Amino acid sequence: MSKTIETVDDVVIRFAGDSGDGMQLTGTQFTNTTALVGNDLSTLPDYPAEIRAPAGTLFGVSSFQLRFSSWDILTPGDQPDVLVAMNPAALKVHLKDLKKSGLIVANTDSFDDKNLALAGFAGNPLADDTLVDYQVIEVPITKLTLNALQGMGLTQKESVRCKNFFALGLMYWMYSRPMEPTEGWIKQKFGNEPKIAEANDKAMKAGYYYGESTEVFASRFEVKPAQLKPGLYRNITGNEATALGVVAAAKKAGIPLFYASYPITPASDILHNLSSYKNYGVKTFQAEDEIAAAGVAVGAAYAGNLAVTGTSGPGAALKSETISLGVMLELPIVIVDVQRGGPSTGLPTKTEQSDLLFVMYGRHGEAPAPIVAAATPADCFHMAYEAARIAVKYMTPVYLLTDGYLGNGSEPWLVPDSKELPTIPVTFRTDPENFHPYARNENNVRPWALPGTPGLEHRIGGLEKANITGNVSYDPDNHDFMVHLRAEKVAGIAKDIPLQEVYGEQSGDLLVMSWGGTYGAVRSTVDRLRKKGYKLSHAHLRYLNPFPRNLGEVLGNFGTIFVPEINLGQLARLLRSEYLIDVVQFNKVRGLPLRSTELEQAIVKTLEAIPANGKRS
Amino acid sequence: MSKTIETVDDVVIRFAGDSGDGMQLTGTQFTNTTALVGNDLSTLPDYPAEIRAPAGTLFGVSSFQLRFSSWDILTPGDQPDVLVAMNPAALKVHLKDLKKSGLIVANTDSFDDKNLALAGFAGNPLADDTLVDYQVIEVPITKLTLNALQGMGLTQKESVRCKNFFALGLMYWMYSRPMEPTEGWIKQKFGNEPKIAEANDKAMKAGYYYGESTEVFASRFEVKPAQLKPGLYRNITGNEATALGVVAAAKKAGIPLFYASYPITPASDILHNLSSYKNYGVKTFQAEDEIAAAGVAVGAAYAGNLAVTGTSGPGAALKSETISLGVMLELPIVIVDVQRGGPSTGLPTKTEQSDLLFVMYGRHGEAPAPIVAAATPADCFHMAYEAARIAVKYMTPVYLLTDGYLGNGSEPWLVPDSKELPTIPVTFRTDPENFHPYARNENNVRPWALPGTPGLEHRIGGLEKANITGNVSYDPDNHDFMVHLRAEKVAGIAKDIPLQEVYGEQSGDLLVMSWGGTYGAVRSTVDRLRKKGYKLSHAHLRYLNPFPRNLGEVLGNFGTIFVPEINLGQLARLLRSEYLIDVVQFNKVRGLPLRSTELEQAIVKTLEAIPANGKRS
Amino acid sequence: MAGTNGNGETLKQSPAQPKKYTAKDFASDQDVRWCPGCGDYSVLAQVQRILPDLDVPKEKQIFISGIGCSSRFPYYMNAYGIHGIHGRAPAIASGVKSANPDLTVWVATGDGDALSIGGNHIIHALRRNIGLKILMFNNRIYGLTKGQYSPTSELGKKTKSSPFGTIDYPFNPVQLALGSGGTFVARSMDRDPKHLQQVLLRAAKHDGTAFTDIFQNCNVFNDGAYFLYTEKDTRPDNVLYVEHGKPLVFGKENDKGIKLEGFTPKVISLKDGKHSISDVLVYDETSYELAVLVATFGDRPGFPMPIGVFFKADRPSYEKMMTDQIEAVTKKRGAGDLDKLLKSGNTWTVTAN
Amino acid sequence: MAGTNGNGETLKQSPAQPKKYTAKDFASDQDVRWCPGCGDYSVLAQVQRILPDLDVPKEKQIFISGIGCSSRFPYYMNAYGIHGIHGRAPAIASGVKSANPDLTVWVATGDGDALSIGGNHIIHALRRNIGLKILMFNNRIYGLTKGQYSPTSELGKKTKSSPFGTIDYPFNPVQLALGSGGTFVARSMDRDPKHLQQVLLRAAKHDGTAFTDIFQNCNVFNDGAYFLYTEKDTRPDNVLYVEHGKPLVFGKENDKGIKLEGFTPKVISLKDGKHSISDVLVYDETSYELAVLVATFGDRPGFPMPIGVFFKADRPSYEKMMTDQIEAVTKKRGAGDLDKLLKSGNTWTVTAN
Ligand SMILES: Cc1ncc(C[n+]2csc(CCOP(=O)(O)OP(=O)(O)O)c2C)c(N)n1
Ligand SMILES: Cc1ncc(C[n+]2csc(CCOP(=O)(O)OP(=O)(O)O)c2C)c(N)n1
Ligand code: SF4
Ligand code: SF4
Ligand SMILES: [Mg+2]
Ligand SMILES: [Mg+2]
Repeated sequence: MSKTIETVDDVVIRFAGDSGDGMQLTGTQFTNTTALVGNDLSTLPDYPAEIRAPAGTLFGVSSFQLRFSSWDILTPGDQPDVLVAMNPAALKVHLKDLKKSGLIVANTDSFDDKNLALAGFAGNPLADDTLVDYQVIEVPITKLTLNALQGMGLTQKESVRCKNFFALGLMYWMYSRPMEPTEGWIKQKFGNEPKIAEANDKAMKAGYYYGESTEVFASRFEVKPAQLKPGLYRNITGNEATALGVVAAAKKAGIPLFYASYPITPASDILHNLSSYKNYGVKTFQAEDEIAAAGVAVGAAYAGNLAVTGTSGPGAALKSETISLGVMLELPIVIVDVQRGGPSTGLPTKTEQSDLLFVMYGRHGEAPAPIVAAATPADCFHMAYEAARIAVKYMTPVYLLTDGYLGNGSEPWLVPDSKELPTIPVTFRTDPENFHPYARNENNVRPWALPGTPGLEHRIGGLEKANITGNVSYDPDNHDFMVHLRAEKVAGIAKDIPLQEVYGEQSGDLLVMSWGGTYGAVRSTVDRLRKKGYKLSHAHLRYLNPFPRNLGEVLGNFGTIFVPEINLGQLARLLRSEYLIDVVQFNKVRGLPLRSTELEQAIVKTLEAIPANGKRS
Repeated sequence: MSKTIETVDDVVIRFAGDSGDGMQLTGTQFTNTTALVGNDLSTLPDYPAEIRAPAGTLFGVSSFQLRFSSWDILTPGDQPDVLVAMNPAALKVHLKDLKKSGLIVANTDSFDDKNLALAGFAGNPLADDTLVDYQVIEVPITKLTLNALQGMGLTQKESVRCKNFFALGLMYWMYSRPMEPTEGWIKQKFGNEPKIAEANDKAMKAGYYYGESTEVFASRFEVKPAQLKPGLYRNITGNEATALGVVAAAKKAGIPLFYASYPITPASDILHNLSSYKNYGVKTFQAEDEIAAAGVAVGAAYAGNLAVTGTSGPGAALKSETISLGVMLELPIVIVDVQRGGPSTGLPTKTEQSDLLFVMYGRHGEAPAPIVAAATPADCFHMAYEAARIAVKYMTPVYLLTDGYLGNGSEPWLVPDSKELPTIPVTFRTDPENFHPYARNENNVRPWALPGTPGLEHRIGGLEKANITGNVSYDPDNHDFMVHLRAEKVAGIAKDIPLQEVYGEQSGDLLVMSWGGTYGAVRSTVDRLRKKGYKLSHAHLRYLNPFPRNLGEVLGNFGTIFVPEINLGQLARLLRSEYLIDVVQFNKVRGLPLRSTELEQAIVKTLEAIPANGKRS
Repeated sequence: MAGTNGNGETLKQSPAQPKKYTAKDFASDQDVRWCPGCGDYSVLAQVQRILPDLDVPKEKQIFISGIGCSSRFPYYMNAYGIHGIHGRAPAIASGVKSANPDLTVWVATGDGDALSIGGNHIIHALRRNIGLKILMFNNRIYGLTKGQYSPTSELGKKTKSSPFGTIDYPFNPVQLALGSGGTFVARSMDRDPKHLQQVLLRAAKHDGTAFTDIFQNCNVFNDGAYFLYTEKDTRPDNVLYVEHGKPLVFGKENDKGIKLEGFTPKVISLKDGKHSISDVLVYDETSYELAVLVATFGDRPGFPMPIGVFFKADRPSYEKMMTDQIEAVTKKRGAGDLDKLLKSGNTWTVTAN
Repeated sequence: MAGTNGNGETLKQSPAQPKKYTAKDFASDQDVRWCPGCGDYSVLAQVQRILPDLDVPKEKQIFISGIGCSSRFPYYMNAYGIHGIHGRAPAIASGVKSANPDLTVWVATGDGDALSIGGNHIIHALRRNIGLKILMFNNRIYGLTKGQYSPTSELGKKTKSSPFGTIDYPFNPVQLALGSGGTFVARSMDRDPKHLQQVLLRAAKHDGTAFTDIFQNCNVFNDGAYFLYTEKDTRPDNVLYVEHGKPLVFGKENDKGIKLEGFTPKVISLKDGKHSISDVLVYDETSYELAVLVATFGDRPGFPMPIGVFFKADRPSYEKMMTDQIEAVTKKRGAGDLDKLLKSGNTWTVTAN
């Protein structure tokens, strides 16, 4: 039985179920297949801080959202078109996000009294009028899966576990995706357990054919490939991209990569990725804590490696004292902070932008450090590369800010050829003649002199030092000089970073100014508003310290500056103190990416408040 | 032979010698006696980071500066009138500070070839024309001391050690101070070693009578008592005052004081003082590190004590993650940061104001905490008390900023009667009825409910929590709500702190705006300029977060704001971002108090640049 | 030492006990959020079962933890609690205990929380002998962060962060605790509820720091790590129950024993006719050296895994010495008077003129 | 093992040695800033004396320290060095050593730096067996911060921060190092230069972490803490020199020995006619249990303070396993190619259309 195929442009689908239901895996498979089909895409995994909370509970719900499209997209979408709900709790948690008249695919087998009670439903929403505004498709997924696998000699538990593949197959059919990529993956993944492999494969196909052969679905859809720039693409998460970025930087610099870290959500994947690149000469060191990881990085940097230490907020706080030492020693270290919800343990699996002021000011004494921030998952590659380039060129610790959304989210990445990447020249000092550890080049940068080099024996340390010689100095005027020198060195990097670009008109009434992981939400909102005829421009910052040298000028070209952030206004504060301009803040600290609709409303409100002369009072 | 006695108003005297020469002790004795005589005074001890560097070296020089006066003074003075130089190194290091035509009392016995070489003198400055601009008085202090102690059966080494008492006696004579207080102190201090007591006493008297009986000194001086407000005075250092401040707060609050700390210069004296107050019910806990100290404080706070943890910059950095927990738990903790030269180990025995932005922003996530700062050594008492009051009233960690200069420096303090101190009401929750750990009062403050209270069993933690119940909550909107709530709670403290006062006219062309330990230098400079006829006012901030609620208004009343700081402009940044006003910065980061003369010049320059209309362009 | 039947029904009533608690009284109203099948459930249950046996009212029990799956423990106890930050539970707990020695202070921590990031606080708590009951849930893995190796993971173990195997030697937590000066050092297992209850009761009653290494199964990231020791069929031959005053015998039919030849321990058969029970070493938990020796068995090929209370010494606790010192000084100097303190030191009076 | 005469004149020339160094070659141009009479001077001198005996060129020696008087050490060595931050030297040193295993990496640290704030890094370095030579200057006090108690200060000690005496039990650093899994654990004294040189040489040559507890006199804040052990007249009767393969005898005339009765050590007289040298325990530095036992002597009334190499085990070092693993993986997978890596994973090609 073949159905009509509707062509659509843009779909947001969300898989939701228990932590144990394999929703992350289902989402990832759908993503990979979708990438191969050539759609542009963006993902948003969301999982609880508990590993696997008791089945059926609200806090145990895990979800994976995926948006794919035949044109360029920038965000995983605010409101899903389709919600696959593996149990009542999943429906309960996610229903409020679903588009009005959106599609719900519900696993009816799980809507029993116990699960309904756990989810806090008074009655059965499939039976009452809770879902009148939506299209509901009821599928007894568990039963159908069991049926499909009957006679394979699997336990009931093993069979039930395959139900996510049934759901995956159903969605593959619905959106006209091929099953081959997942078939291949199953074979490889479950190579040692052929029975499980076969069962998953069967379940997927059962789902696919269920869609094809039953009357439940009115139609199926097709999303044509996106018009992406030609080239080799790879679907990549921000954490993968960060890992690749520092590997690439080390290779281009011709020095080994040394990654010292202590596991922490949502940064651990960087460690996992890098620890598998041993044959790239990558050393990974799982330290006893974040302080040790930072200390190990200091040591590795002194010994001539590209030293990187990654973490999230609580770990970044612990590294603070040691990074202050790094500033004093003037050694290159990249500190990655994959921001998450704070303060304290906060919302460890959620995203946030609340460490900007911390990385800017969170060291005792006058301890300046450059800061860069990635805009999208794939941009993590480029900004990690930049962080490394700046660190070794200027002999300084550099912070790279990403966040939970960027780290776990993914998008297609046009893979660069290593030859296209900027060079990172590194020269270790070897000549003992006239060697001084704190002599300076034209950028105020001291030489990198490695232990093991004959004739360069020298000592560095955390006490204030005389310029040039590096000897301990308690001289008041020298200290004043050095404090200023270190600040100027970092400020001077401004001449070595790109000018700030503005999207849209270069001057006007309103500039939306964002940074970090909100790029997608902000750019697409600005775009939408521009298409609707509103006049506004967008500037997205990737260099936070120092700011691009034309930033003051850029800001001066607009009557009103609108700054959306997932914090209480941290960039806003920096802009205010740096440029003495007022800004309109938009702050939603919900542990989630900004919602385009809210953002759009706030921008429109701001636009409407702008008087005719273009200047706010 | 009696000499004429000249009356003078204001004297700055600096004792300088080897770390082993007992200069700190000499200075302290002179200070105590001077206090008893009724002069106003201010002190500035300065010692090397090494415990006792080899004798005669430049880096081993230790000094103690003391200013005393018959009127109110605010600083230990920029330039000494008298320099007592126990050896060539002391002369070398301190000569550049001495007032032109100032007096040098030099211990000629130490000006031998070895010491001259160690000090880096080409010739003997007492013999050549190095000191033509000064009055030099040569005294063979060592020899005279040895002579005085002959026949007492002391070893040569023991006798030589008494030479600082000879110098002290000489200065007592010169400034007409009584010897009795020191006599008494010697008896008490060396009670177990009567021979040493006698020797020190003899040496002091020998010095005194040497002044009286020889012709070396043309005249002696007298400094009449200052016109201080009547009452009981005590000479007190900032660290002593901080210790007393928290003891007083705990007593007035009716709860025990718990001080958890890890030793660090220049904060250790707070621990030393408090550990001797055991009979005041004070518990002190020397933790294994600063992180542990902060954790112990969190625990003690939960258990209902007034929890205080003191440290300096590097330790404050280490506490950061734990204080973020304190913010989340909403527990009262006072964190004292006795600031020193940074970054990293920096200049550990020197003063600085460079942790302001750190305590403001140095925690991951949105983790607001109130900040107060002491203005003078004695003010440490009052601001420590304030910090404690705010902490328990608002259930929040509070930072108290002091610095190395305040901590070690001293001044006379009009001791308050405990009855005059503001009340600190503390009510522990005991009623189980309707108890919720995160319920709020009118100030958004949650109840303090102690373990051990029947019926209030509850759990708190670092994960985000639902308001009122305190249960873990991952709800996005609750997080947004709580982040805002915590910020508002701290901002709301503004209504509970004094309005900002302005010294001088309440509006005008120039306001000098300072904070922390620069108070004395700034106020006396402003005073001097006002006496010279310049028009300017002064506002000194003791509340840094939140700012006094009238601060914006105060700033608006002046055309130009001049902000002197011992950092690169940290208060300046806060003012700029908060009030969007430009300020003129004056930043000298020399590890030392600001110099009035430099400051005066900079202010005058700023005043002169103000155009007739009073507004800088 | 009477246990409970799991429902608290056969509670030994202690006269001073203010209320007759049952295990359920110690369960909080929060849903337990561990993975189904996790060993943490058993530890929770055993703690809740032994608490009624202590003469301590509910409001004087406090549970303090760090971060990790196991560190969720306090939420599930109807008592006071702090879910702290990673590694810092012993520090927070030390603050609570020294501020109020009257409380029974428990620390719930994981192998990563206690021995990796929290290592310093653990060894210092042990050194100070401060009254904390430290329960270390040792699953030899980082559970909450989804499967990296911990400081107790076996050398060569493949995990998320060691895809080619670890190169870190593990700690032996018992040796570390002994080396730190611990006065109560024990080990038990999630899957031996009765033994765990006994050890927990002794830990609770110890005056000073009590450290218990609890083998705990993480069925998601390190399933079966201890099955050799915990499962019925393999346990008897692979586990040695160490008990004070009892000979060190083990085996399905108590047919094996430990003999000491000079300094060298030997596993002997009690059935080979060559040895008898009188050759077997009788355990003495007051001997530090014996504790260290027996604790090496787990790392010795051919030896059973030792379980039980390895060492117990009686030394004044930190909080006792703190209280005593305050009392002694107060007795000597008199209770402090604030005004006297403020007006002490180098004072003088200025009179109006 | 030939030492030097202090001027390096009787240097044993090692064939592979690139240059014939003298002790002076290792002195930097910086003025030494310790208090006159401080025990640190001797440690510095002994290190400078033994370095010429190693086959290591000067540029491959690196000294890394934390903060404290003793941590000024690197400044005085003509070698590479980092004066780090308080407690973190082992972490920094671990970074240096694993980045470049070819370097000889020394850690100079104090009892506070190593065991208080740095405790976690010390125990983890020992556990990992990473090639650091840790010299712990143990003066049982905080020198640089002017006299607070340290984790090795005796119980009850009055210091600046404990005016009524401490209530903290001290660590026994040797037990802690053994409990952490250390593979080389030793003790020596500032005032026994020859012994110190011998121990330092052995530490330098050990493959893995070498921990040496060095009794050091702080003549300003804790003068004479070790005089019982270091001074000529009292040393023989109060110090036991522990040496592999040698009987444990001591006393002015080697007239006392240690005998083991079962598990219990006894001090015996070799002159009372009842005992002879054959009763005396012969030391075996490869025995962990023996090391633990002997290391308790310092805390046992009536027993001499043990000095020497307590324990030495040969296990692959962390850096060796790290290098080996990289080599093995590279051999198996081939040396990594950046472009291949970038283009790996889930890729697809978009063609112009
Ligand atoms: C400062 C800091 N670093 C890292 C983390 C991330 N983290 C949370 S729990 C954990 C380890 C958990 O392992 P374990 O203590 O063994 O507990 P388990 O989950 O196995 O019970 C880590 C690394 C954190 N929360 N805070
Ligand atoms: C983070 C931090 N905390 C505290 C200090 C202060 N501090 C410097 S050295 C030291 C202890 C010194 O004792 P030890 O390590 O025994 O060395 P010693 O001076 O006795 O050789 C302390 C507490 C510091 N520099 N940094
Ligand atoms: S991940 Fe492991 S330790 Fe954590 S709750 Fe699940 S089974 Fe237990
Ligand atoms: S204070 Fe003590 S340890 Fe420090 S240099 Fe002086 S004598 Fe040595
Ligand atoms: Mg674990
Ligand atoms: Mg020390």
